[in-house]
Amino acid sequence: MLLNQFLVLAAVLFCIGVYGVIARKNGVLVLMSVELILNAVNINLVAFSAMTDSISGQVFALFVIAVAAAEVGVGLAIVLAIFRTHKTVDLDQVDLMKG
Amino acid sequence: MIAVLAAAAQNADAPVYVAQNVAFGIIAALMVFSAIRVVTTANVVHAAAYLVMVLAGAAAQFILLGAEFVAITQVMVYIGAVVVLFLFGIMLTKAPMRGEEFARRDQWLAGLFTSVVLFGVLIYGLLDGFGRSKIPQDLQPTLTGEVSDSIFGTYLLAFEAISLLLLAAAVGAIVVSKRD
Amino acid sequence: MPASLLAVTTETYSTPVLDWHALAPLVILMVTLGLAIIVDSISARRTSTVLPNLAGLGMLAALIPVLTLAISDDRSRELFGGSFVVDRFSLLMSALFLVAGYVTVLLSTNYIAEGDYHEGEYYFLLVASVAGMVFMASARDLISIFVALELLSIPAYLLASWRKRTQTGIEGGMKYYLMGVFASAIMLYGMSLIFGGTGHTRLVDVGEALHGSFGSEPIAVIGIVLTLVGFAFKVSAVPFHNWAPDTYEGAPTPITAFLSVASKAAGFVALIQLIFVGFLGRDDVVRPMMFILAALTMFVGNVIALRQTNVVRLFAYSSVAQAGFILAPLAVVAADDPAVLSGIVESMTLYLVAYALMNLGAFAVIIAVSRRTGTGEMDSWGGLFSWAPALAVTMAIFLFSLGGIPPMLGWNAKFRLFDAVVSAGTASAYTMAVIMAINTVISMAYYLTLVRRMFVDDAPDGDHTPIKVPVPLVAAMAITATVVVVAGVIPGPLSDLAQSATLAIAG
Amino acid sequence: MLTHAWIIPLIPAISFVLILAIGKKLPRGGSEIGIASVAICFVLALTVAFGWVSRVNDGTPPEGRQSSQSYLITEGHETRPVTEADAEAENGTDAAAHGTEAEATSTDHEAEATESTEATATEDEHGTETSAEGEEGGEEHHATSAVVRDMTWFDSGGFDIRVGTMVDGLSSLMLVVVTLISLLVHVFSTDYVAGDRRYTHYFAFLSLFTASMLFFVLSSSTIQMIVGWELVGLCSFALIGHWWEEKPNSDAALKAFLTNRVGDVGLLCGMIILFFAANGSFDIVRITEMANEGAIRHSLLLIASLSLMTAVMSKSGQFVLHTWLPDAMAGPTPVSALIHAATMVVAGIYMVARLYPVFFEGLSIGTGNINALAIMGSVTLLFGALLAFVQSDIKKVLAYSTISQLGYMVMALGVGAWTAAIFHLFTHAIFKACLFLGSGSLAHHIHSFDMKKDMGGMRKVMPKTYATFLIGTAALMGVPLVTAGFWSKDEILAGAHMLGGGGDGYPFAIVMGLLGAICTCAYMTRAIWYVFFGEPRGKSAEMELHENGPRIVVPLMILAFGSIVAGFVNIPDGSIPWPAKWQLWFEHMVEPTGTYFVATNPDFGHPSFLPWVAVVSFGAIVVGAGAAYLWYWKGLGPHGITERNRFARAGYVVLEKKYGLDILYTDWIAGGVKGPIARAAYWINQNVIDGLVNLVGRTAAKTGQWVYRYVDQGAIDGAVNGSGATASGAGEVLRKTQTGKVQTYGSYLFVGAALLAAVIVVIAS
Repeated sequence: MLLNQFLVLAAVLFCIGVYGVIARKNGVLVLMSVELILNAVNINLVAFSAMTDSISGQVFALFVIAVAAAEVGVGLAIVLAIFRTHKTVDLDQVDLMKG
Repeated sequence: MIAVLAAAAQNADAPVYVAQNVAFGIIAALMVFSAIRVVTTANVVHAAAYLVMVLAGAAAQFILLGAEFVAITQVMVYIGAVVVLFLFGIMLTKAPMRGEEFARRDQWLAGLFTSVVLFGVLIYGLLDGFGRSKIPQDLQPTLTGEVSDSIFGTYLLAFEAISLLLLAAAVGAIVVSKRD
Repeated sequence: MPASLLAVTTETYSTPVLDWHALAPLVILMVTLGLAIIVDSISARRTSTVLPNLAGLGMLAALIPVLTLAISDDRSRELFGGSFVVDRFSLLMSALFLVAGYVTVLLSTNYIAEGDYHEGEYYFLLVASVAGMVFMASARDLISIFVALELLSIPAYLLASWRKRTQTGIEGGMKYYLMGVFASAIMLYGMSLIFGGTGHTRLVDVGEALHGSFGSEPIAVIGIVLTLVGFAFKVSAVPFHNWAPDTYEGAPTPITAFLSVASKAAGFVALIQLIFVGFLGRDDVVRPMMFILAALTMFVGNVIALRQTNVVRLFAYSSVAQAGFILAPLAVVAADDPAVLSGIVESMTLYLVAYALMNLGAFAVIIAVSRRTGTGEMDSWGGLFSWAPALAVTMAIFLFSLGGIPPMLGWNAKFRLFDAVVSAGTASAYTMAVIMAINTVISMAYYLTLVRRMFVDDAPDGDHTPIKVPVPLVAAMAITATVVVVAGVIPGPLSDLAQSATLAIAG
Repeated sequence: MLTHAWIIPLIPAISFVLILAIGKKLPRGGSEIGIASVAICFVLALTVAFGWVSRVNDGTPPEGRQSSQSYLITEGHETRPVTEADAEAENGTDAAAHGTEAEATSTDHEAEATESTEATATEDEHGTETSAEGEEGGEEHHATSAVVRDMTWFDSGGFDIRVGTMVDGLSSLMLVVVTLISLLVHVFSTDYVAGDRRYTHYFAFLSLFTASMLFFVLSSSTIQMIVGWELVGLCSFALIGHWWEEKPNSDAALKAFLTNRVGDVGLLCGMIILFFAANGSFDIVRITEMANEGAIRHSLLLIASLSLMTAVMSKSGQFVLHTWLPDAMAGPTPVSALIHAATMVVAGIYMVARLYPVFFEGLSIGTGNINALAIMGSVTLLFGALLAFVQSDIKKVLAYSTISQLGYMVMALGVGAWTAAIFHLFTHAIFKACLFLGSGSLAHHIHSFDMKKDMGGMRKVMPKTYATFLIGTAALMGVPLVTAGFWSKDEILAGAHMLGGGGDGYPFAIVMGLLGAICTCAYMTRAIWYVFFGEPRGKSAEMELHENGPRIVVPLMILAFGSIVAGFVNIPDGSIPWPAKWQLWFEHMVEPTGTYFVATNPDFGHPSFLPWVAVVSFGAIVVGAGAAYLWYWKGLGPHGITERNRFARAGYVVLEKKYGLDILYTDWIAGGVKGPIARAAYWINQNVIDGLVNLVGRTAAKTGQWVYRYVDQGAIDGAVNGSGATASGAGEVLRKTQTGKVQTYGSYLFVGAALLAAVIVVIAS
């Protein structure tokens, strides 16, 4: 197997995720898109780990997974609080402060 | 997606890996398709379901790469916990299940532009840097003990920090999301 | 196949040797965290004094091992094979984070107690974030840096969202969180590329590997740039700054101070470690990148700051601009010139310390003033001198220091930045010095505008009754103002500290 | 004593702390500490001065680091022939000191000298050059270099920033002047502000001011000068606003402070330029020597001196930035005498004199016929004098007179007459302090300075004040031969006529100087008329007035005495019979002869006594004073012309409106900002800060607005959106461009990262 097939897959996922975080209205969906990006990173890390025969990549990926779980928890809490105060999860409508 | 297939096709002359390559190709195609649906579908619950597909596909790729422990963790943490969190989030924010007006922002073209630029830069770099690198032929599944040795050896402190991090995140998330 | 399996399993696990002295600051912070949770849950009524005192004392207690480490003979202690290093640089920075954390506690005491916020969790998260920063100061490994970054950031996201009942409060937190997550995603991708190319996560190994064939690939450049972008976000460099004004405005003001000082300093610490330990082999990448970032950051921050009418937003843009100043020396990094390198680290370290003190002090005054005015609009600062002369004079000291007017500490620090830049002696270094000079003058304009408001304008409502400033705020102002003035007049000791820190990382 | 001069500023600094700490508990509210400390300082200053005089006389450098290391050129000092010292050469007094001072480097290294000079690097050569052979009489003459004693302030990262004291003729002179005036002002104040509610606070700040000023004049490095400069500004701010309860007073204090800040920016810029120009040194000796040796590019020196001139403009009240000085008269009168007439305002002059080689080379003073410094001084001296005409407040008259006299000093420096400038600084400090304290004495009981409304006929009730005021006025006018002002002003005018390139001097400067002299005489005559002659008016008529007590009168007498005798320390040869030994004694003692001064520059010269200048300036007195006399005493002349003649009225209005500067500031620039804010506040608002914002900021703000609106908010968003949005159209996209959206920020972040990566990939490979 070529290393690049994994890397390109990861790059594609990464860019889809980037599109998602910019283009989606719903805060929850933005968070899901972030997960796509983080998964792309993980694929990179594990592929490199296999490639260089270094265990650190897999450990790195595990840490990323753990942190991602924490981030999602925090993110959903914030989106929930947004929903309470703004009655919407459309991030475009959360723009009181500007300039 | 085409780029992925092209990359896979480049390697078609290596007969030994036909099985893996076919598996990779199918899973990759599935993942890319699901990922696109995650960011385009109007139905939030569908998006979560597609996300599960992507996550599961990633787990499968990890197995292809011999990282079984990571794959299992991926399934447990992501599909088991994170997606459930997402579903709770969807439920609590009472998102409409259907409705085109919720699909994308007016500025979605900015997103497209951004991701295309980023993709161009990344692909150029990747093809240039790792163009002919191959995964070692005698790739073995990594032993879980080895992973744990590393975590509890070199990365012990980071591991402890992660535990603190999860505690802080949980405490804080409860306070912020609590209705009071 | 069995052979290779065997080969893997024969690597026996050996317990890592722990140097408890080196870990003591972190351990003390962890113990403080545990105590905070226990105290918070057993105390029936929410006492307003126990928790802040506990958090403050915990940070001061953590300073003790920092000091004992500083005077011990070991100039550098390496744990986990060099991925956790306690040297003078990390000690100085740890001390900075702990002091900044302590001052933040002082700033928060009355603000949080009077504002109907959750107190126990607030201090818990504050200490957790400081623990992440202290960890960051010693982390010399991609994974450790990543984990430390998240440990300091995630509590900070939550703290920034602490005014969750108000629309602006939660909006600020959301923007900080999302931008932070985006930035860390970019950074992770960059780190994965660097790991992939070098096969190492330890910065020293990365540095060596970058000298090899991988170092010359474009993908290495992309990896370095993306990794550094993650921290450029943290220090609010343009174009990754947009979160800062909104978040600063929305967050509780003590947290704004904390973000603009400690969190930013942590970003710079990570930048310094990454660049000087890891990426020095590609200084040709770091130089143009930092040049672009620093120049953009100074100009955009200063120019937009001129148009602000809200004091907190003014300080947000001011802190963006200040970040540009601190970035400027990195634009002249030259791997083959040790004198320039040490000058860069020294001036950045010194400026970070100076900036932390002046900005925290300024925010202490802002909090004290807004306790009465209840708003951050600059009009409400009119005539401050007539009803709170001490506050006005203190604020003027900080503003002068930020603007770089002698004999305040900020002047000396800014001067060292100039010198570090100029000493590189290249054409781009001179260009950067000119850019810095122009921006110093621009920044003077809005600092002096605020001074004018305080001293010349009339109080908007004609109300000249004096105000009462709580003791913790007075303490915070006294500490910072004293150091700003005294260290401005006698800059020797601080410079020496910064110099010894330099030797550790650049020398 | 010369190496221990650091004690002198220390004493009032300690006194400041002591007064603040225990002053309130003392029977005299802390004033005794202040007086005692300043008295000690005065004695010490005299000791320093005597030490310096004996050093010049015997040429054996007693102690300390010598200041004559050649930085670039270390060998090959050719002894220059005596070309320019024409006047002195014949006289045989001290030609060699100026002409052929030549670095006869008999460097007998008394290496270690003092403990403080920790021999760092190249400096500290302890070279003590002495004795260049004079030409006449085999008499030995010496290039007496300054006694510099310094220590490392901080030293890290290759920086060695040093602080210390630099004692030479100039700084010794300033020590004496500052401590003398300060002592007299202290004594005067014990009566003048007796019973004030902030009596102790007042003396504490007087002490702090004295300490700062002494610190400033003793500076051995430019950084120290900056600090001293700021400190005296701070004290000035605190003392102008001494009665801050009254709004105009605190406004005036702020105006002074903020106007000075504008100049401080110039000072900082100039000093930083010099720092880098001198290869990273703040050392005054080093900077000046390098400037002298041509080791600094001329363009750098030019920029530096222009920057520093901004500082002079604000601190020493030169035209355009002078407006704070008259307003500063809101402070207590002794403060005006000490700070705003005799000492602090000459800080700018002192700074120029101290760094003279920088200006001399930078502005080509020696070879040109016109330069910025001379123009600034000339314009200021005339305009200030004209403004003094229309004031009815006697302190404002004196304030504008101070501006005018400062203009003379700046002009003198501008034309190259260094000694004349410093001499005038010296005499002016004495007679202007006399005048200010006299005005304080006048107003002590009536509490009014308005000479048209509240004074008149005061010569009868206050004979001693009258006499001393008259003597001070005579000195200010420059009454020939007997007053100090004559000798110093005459020397300036002679310098303006003689010095400079091409032999025709500075024609513009001398014309302005003579016109200024006429005006000076006229406005002072006018003031005398209003105050002392005629019938008592207003408050002075209502109240029973009597002469003030000895604590007020004695300082006046001392200063009046000084106003006469001070001139005789620098009697030029060829003027009046005077012992040769004492001719030009001041010049001999005060003017530096070391390598850090321009004395060896062939373009640097000294004016000789010109009888016709003396005659013309006497004529100016006669014309000015006579016209005023005729006008006021005899009632001659077209009185009421301002009512009848359009041009005369216009002229008067222009003056009364202070050339419309304030109108410009308040009405035109402010554009109709009216209201209860005091005029000073207007000015600060509209001019200083906004001026700054206007100059550097307004353009930047405009750019900012533009960048903000069109680039930050418009173009990027628009470009990002518009790149694909052909369908909806660019206008539609721009209309929808909004802010505060986190995902827009996100797109900046990702695009920024991608483009940055792309750009760097291109740059770095």
